Amino acid sequence: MSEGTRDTAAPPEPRAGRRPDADWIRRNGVYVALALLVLINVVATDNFVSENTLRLQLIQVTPVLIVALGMALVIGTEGIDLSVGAVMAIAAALVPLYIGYGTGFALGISVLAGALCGLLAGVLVGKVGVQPIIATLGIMVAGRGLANLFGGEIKSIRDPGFVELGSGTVFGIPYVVLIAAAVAALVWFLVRRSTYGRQLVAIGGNKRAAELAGLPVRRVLITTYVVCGLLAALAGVLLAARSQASDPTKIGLLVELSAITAVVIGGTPLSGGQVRIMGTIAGALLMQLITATLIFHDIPDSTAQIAQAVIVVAAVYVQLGRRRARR
Amino acid sequence: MTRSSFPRSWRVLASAAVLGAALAGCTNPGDDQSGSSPSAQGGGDDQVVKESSGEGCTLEAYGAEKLDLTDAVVGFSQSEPDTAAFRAAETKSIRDAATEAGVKDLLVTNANNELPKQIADIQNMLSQGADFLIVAPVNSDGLDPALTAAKNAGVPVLTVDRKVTNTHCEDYVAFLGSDFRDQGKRAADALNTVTEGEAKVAVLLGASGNNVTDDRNAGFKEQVQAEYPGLEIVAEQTANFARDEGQAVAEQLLQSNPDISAIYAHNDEMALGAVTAVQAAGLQPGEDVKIVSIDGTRNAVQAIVDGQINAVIESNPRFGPLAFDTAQKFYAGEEIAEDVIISDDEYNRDNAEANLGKAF
Amino acid sequence: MTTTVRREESAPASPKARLAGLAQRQGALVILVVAVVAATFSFDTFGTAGNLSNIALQASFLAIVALGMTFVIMSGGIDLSVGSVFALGGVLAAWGSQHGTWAAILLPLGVCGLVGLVQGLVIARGGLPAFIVTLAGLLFARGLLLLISDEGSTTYKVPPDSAFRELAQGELFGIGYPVWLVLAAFALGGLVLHRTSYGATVLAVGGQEDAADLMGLPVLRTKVIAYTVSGLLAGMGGLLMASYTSSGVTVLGVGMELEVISAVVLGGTLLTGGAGTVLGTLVGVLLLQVIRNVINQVGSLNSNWQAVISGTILLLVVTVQRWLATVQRR
Amino acid sequence: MTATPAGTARPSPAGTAPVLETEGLSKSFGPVRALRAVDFALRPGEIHALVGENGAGKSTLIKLLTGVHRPDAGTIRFAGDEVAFYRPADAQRAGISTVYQEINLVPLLSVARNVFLGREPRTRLGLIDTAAMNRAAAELVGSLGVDVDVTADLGRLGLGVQQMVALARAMSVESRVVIMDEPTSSLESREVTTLFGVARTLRERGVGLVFVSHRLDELWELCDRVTVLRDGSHVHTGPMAGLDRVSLVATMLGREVTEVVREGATGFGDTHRQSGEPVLAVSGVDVRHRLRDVGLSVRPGEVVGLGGLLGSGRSETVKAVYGALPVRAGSVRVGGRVVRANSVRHALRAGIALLSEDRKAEGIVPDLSVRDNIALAVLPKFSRGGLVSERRIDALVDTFIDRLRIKAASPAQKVRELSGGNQQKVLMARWLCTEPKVFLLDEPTRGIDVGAKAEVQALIDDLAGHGLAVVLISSELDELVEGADRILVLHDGSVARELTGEHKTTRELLAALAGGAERTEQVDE
Repeated sequence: MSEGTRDTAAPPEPRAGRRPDADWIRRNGVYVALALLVLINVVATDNFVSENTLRLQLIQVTPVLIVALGMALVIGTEGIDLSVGAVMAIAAALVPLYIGYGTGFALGISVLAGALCGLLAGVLVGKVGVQPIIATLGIMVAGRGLANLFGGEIKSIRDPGFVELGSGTVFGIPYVVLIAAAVAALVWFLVRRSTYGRQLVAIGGNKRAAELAGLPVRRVLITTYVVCGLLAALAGVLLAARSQASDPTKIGLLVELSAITAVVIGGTPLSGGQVRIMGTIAGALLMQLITATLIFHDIPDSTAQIAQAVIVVAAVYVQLGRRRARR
Repeated sequence: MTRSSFPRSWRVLASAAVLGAALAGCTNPGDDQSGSSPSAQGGGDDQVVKESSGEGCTLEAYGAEKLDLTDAVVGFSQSEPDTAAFRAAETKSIRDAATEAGVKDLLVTNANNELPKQIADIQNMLSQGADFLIVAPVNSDGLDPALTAAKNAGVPVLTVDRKVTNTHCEDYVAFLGSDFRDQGKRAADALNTVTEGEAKVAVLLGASGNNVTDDRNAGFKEQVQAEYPGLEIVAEQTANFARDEGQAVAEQLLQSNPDISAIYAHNDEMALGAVTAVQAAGLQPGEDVKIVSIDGTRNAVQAIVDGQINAVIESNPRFGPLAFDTAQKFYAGEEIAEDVIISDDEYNRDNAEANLGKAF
Repeated sequence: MTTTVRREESAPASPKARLAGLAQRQGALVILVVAVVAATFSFDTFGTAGNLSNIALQASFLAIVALGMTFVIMSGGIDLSVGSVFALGGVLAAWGSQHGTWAAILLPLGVCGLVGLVQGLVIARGGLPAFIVTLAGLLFARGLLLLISDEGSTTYKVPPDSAFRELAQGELFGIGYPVWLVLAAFALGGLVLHRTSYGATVLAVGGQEDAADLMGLPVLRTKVIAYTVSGLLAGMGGLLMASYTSSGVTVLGVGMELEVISAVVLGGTLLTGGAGTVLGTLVGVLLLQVIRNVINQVGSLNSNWQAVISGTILLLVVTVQRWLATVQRR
Repeated sequence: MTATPAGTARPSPAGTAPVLETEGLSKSFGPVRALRAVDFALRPGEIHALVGENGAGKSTLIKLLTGVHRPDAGTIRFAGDEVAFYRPADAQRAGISTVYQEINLVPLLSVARNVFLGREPRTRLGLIDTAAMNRAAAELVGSLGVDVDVTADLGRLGLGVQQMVALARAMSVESRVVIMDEPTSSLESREVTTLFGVARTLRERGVGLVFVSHRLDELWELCDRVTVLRDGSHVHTGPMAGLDRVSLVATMLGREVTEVVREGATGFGDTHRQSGEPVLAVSGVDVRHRLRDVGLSVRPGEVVGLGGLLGSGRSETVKAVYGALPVRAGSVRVGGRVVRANSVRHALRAGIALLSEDRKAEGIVPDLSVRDNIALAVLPKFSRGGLVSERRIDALVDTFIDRLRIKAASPAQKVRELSGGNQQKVLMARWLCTEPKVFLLDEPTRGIDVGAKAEVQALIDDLAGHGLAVVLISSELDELVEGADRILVLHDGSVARELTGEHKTTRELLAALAGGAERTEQVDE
């Protein structure tokens, strides 16, 4: 991968590619693809051009987007978090158990549980030194089981405050979208402006160097997984609020894969050291719009899955185009 | 990774586990907010046999030994997690009926929707000494090794809620359950009634590859094709039997096809999701968009009472009494028909309130 | 002058460190033995020949898939597609069995091998991350399966008189053919890994890909072969399952990839690649299967405990492995 | 063919046709032309030095010759036939072996496996003959004077041994060309001697060797001819004999000869004014298997050199002082106050900075900007309420880019795009930002070009001049003798000798290093 840097005496590697336009596409591929897909829909989908479509896609992308933002941070540290779906389920499973004490209390407990799962992952990765994919795989398997044990069968939740959280709006903008936007802004701020964000990308870029530079590597790693778990729990709660029900068996199933795909399509490399927030948002929107487009046109499940597979590979291929061409 | 950090990380683990247990153990004071738990439902509504068809099967023909159930170990292999209301009610019903029938020991396993696990579960129960098996199959096909093992062990198998494609009276005694195809047909009838014969219908499919999905879809389509030219199916999309997916898919469909006037969901969960979706689209569920589904969960029947769902075709999960009754008859030497089809009710605006207690 | 220029102190092989090293590599084996012994004493029905051969037979499908995954992981990659490919293999086998036993065997091997080959080419030649490519492969194989089975509504049956059924339902010395097949496959796998150039190259590529490239090793080919073998073996697992169940069940294999990865990791193969044994993978598979069996033996336990316990054991084993690795280094 | 200067030696007609020859070889990376129409010819049975500053194109040329990269234009001829190598395997199959500067072996595999990877001896069944492989490997490695258990994992062995294993691997193939890219950089002097012996043996067998080194002395000792590259172009080829050092350096740098003469061999000036009590006082430091009772003290303004053969514990000493290596016993004091052991952050806070030897693995964060790399270590200090003060960082970064003359397009340029020398300066800037009282420099000039080297050396002088206490590790004798005020020579994890005043000469240093080596053998036996 890094053949160009294998040698200290390597010639300076240029920022711009031999074909600048190709490089531009690489960096902005996700936006181009998103624009292209919107365009296709504008032409080919009935009733696509409407405020409602926009609102709907934004609402539906919310859970995946919030999870993907946390995932982007984890991937930035050269990690990965497979447990997010199970964490969503745990958070959603806890809501009906505590909603009797008040909406806020139930939400607090759920998010706290998510943070605890994140803490466990963070300690395993940051302190014990377990491979992120394995640590979070274990938590994913055990966590889904725990969610089912806590939650039992699917429960409808009719608490008015909770229902309002899921379907209420302010100035016509749904709360869930506002929350997602706030989370995105916060994560952007963390990455670009905060000390933590700087340390995070440095650790992802070269962990040993960051250690020797006196950065609190463990603390940053643990914080990152806690934030990711916390955001996953928030996503789980919002999804439960929107469907006014908590279904621990099915909530968040395979969301880890959608979130990782959104992050990677958005241009954040799995090798860490970079976090692209706008790209992640666009990546999540792209995945959402692909799903929506396939539904709009009543594409059968089989074709839909094959189409998704091809689109995902093509999107990542385009992004890596120049890196392959460097040889 | 210094040595001293190791126990410390364990303390964190331990405290997380304790907190988790505390969270789960806490009781909830405002329980009425959440859906009803199985225990609150009481015995509910026992199944009634609608028709018994196919060749009969006797103890002799099956080649099994006579057995007194009170001396027997009975195994029940559940197919899907008990987090689904249907499955919870079914398991509970079997457990209750087993107690009632006074069986010596009841083994219960849950295959978590995995066929290989169900095969293993059944084989494990056989090696644990099960004398009689009640199986809710994960899938109609593919249980062959488990059924063969039971046959070799001389253990009769009763399948409930889903029929297997194996040989009757050789691989299994009988099938107790609903006719999913018929449920689909009746859903079409109900939809026709509530829409007065004119509608653009969106179908929320169950999980792909599941034969309940296939039957409920095929029955519905056959009936629509044969009887109701006014019903036009404009979209069929899978929502995997899940409420949130039902909601998401219905939202998308309503957006791209605003003239959808009816939704047929393969189960109640997706229908409940569709209710929320219709509301979110600024329409009145049950009025602007008619909704019909299959199952008969308490939440869905309540939604009929609330005027949000128009009709639910029941799929009665309470197989316990019928199953043990059938077993007793079988061991008493009576002939058991291949298909013991139960009569499923229908919930609609006229009877939902009165029958709410029957729902599971 | 042949005096020693430098005596290198390789790691001091104190008995403690050696023990730690052994425990690190064989951690899963220790747990397996403990679990089996405990279960034998606790449950009368556990230690019976019938139950044990059931465990072996049930483990064999997972094991055959895990063998392919072991090679992929040792080469530094990952294959998330195996669950879908497993299901696809089963459906193809059942469909093919209607045209004869050879069709039932060759068709799934061919198609699944091809899926693996394409993934391998995209990963190795295209330089795309394995995680994403095989994730797409997961979707693709599942979509293909639905496509050939009318959205999953058609389940192909193996004809009752087909010899194909014998493949997984037959027995030799009271033990099912699949178990023998797995033993043979793992023996072959071990031989390939430890005694052929290809095996050495897999470890080299997984351990230090750049170096392997500069050493002139066929890095691309090695990776492509690993993914192809993984696809082939997943397809083989599927076809065995089709033979075992006499049908091409469309709903199989969901989440199987994670179980397989767990088994491989439990067996001591490093997820960073470069180290591992095929025997360890077999132990990992058996351990997962024994946990499942024991939970069934307990009976009254909610089946969700199986997930909780498997996940916890996975975390425990990797934690102890890490800890032992640091002890060893001191 | 645009830039071939007149008068450069084309393959001489002296009987032997070149075994490896390039013509008009060009390679660009994006807009940067790394190699411009380079002609190069290697004869069988010669050792051909390839020299040039960083960025001159040496590595690119080697990578083209070994199939790592493919040329944009030009041809490569091997044994008279035009060839195209698409990957390293192609070049190796043709008969070109390479020993790389950074060891490219597989640490988790055994020594024997590494030597024979891909060409293992087989049994009749086609399986690897492990016994034969181990035997052959032991013989081969043994012939290089290294005594190791060939079944041990390579990663557990020291860098020097690993380099010798790499050499053994190159020798195990009957190659017609052997390319050695900085093979001596992690070897100690005796191993260098062994390596030279091997190289001469290969030359006698008619193998053509390409030898790249930054250590100029080695060129005269070993090489027959030299090719100089500068800025991607070929500037000179000629015999080593008769070439004088100053003009070679001048050719490499493209500078006036007089300038080089004035600057001397190193960039160091005279001794430094040291004053007062030691700012750094280390005593009794003990690291398991590595260090025994190491003590040293440095006064403000003093440069203390740490000498020793590879594996003597030089790097370990500074790492232990910096808290980056678990210490079992001993104390580190800065300004009289004890620094908490085993904590990088406490060491940093106490005013210790460490410029690590391994720039790539332990220094730069390649994908971060020059600015962020410089500011890395001061992030905690410049943060308030979890936020970074961008203004203060910008100001600081600008100051250091200026002061250290870091050549970057802008502070926002990624560090991976800089040359080795500039990367090193970025790292020095990183540590200087922390306003250290003690600066530990581990091989600060390794692997960087002559120009940058002199600049770094001058900077060290300057820092000491400003009252910084410096510990300087170097394997270059000149650098230690000219740069340090005192030299501690380590052997086998403890301080063996101290050279001060008139004893601080190259000759005595060499004797001290060698003396230590003799002693070990006695200990061993």
